[in-house]
Amino acid sequence: MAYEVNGSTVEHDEEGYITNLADWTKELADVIAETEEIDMNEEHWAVVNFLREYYDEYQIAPAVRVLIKAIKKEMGPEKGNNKYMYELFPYGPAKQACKIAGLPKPTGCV
Amino acid sequence: MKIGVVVSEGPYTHQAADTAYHFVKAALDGGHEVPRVFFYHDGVNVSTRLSVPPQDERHIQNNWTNLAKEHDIDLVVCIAAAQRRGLLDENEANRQGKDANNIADGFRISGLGQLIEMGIQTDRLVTFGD
Amino acid sequence: MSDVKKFLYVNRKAPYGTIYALESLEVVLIGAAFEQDVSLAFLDDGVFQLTKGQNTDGIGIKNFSPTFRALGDFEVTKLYVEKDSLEERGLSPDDLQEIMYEDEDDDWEEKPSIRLVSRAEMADVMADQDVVLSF
Amino acid sequence: MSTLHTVNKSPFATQTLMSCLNHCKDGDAVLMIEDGVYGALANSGMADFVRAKSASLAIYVMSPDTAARGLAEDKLLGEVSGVDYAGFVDLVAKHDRTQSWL
Repeated sequence: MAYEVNGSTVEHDEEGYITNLADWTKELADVIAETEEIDMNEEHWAVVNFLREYYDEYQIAPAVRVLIKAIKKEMGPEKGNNKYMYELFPYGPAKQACKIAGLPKPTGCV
Repeated sequence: MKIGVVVSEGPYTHQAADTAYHFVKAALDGGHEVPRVFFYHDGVNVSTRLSVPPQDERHIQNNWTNLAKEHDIDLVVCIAAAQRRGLLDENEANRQGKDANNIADGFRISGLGQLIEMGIQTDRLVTFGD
Repeated sequence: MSDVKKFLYVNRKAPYGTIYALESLEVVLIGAAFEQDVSLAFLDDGVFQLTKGQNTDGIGIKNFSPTFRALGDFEVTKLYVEKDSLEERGLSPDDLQEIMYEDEDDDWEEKPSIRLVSRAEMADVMADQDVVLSF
Repeated sequence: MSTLHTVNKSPFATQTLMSCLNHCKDGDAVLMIEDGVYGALANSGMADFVRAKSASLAIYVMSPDTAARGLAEDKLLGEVSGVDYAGFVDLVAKHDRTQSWL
């Protein structure tokens, strides 16, 4: 299974998470988002960029409340809440946004 | 008294799974409850139904399966640790696109939250590892 | 709240040679969602988990040391490190990463999460818990 | 309030027993299990240390583990008491928490 980006292919697993995290590009993010039926706008990108920066620094995805706090800081309280996150990523920010951002699949431990 | 148990080493290499088994049996005989045993680190390997020890040795997985059935113990295998080590139930095998599963009867795969929950809900927690 | 228990995660093993340190951290991160009173103890070889400058490129294993700096985001803010264990290994507190958290009760002021304790103080921390998980 | 500590390593292989005993509080109990039972040997280099600690701690050893390893009772410290698995369970119940030194 693979995504096609500009003529080349990027492998992914059953659920659409990319196999090699190093394969991630912005173009790929758009392709993944498309299969998730998400039309990436500036607000989606703010979340995706935050996730990538956070992962880069700490080697884990942030807790959802950390993500929401950061978005609140950046985009104001009307957007820094759970409801808004789910409007952006209807199937949940932890799953969908992480997939688009090219982070590892959450192991679903809780 | 409710006693929770953690097994954090694999079978046969370490004695941990054996000691834990004898401990749990003694606890039940002593009138205590052991609602759950949580398998973590290499302890998840206890749950494979594919092990075939020689006939003159104990069968660690069978022992646990039988004990769990008899006393209604929840044997939980940590999903994160299990995935690393190639232990999958049917559900996970499908989800991960693998062609086989290997979890024995009486064990179930679930999250680390079950360990924390066990710590919250029991009166004592005892870890067997190495 | 009577249903909040004191959880202590005891870390006595060095990173990378075995998986215990990483899988301990995974429990801590998941456990954070349960809103218990969480402390971490680092003693014996466990203090090696917190050293700065870890670079795992050459061994092909994920470097999880940066994740300790994210613990504050998960409201895990008490990392007890045993001074005696550091000294026995020729380390000083300066050899450890700086790990901070924002204190909600003090106008989000940044504070250090690492609390250096003597062996006797570590024994007191251990004796003050409801649940002790060892790694 | 007191703690039951378990140790499952030989003191001649790791410092686990030493570290455990150095972190115990008065009134705690220590149970040597598995390879930890070698810590109960009476004539070893560890014996004086363990004997000294037994003044403020109750020290136990798993009898099934000493028997398995061929450690006769007269080879073990007199300050250390033998228990079986039921005794192990009783110790867990009697103390407020159990800390495993792995």
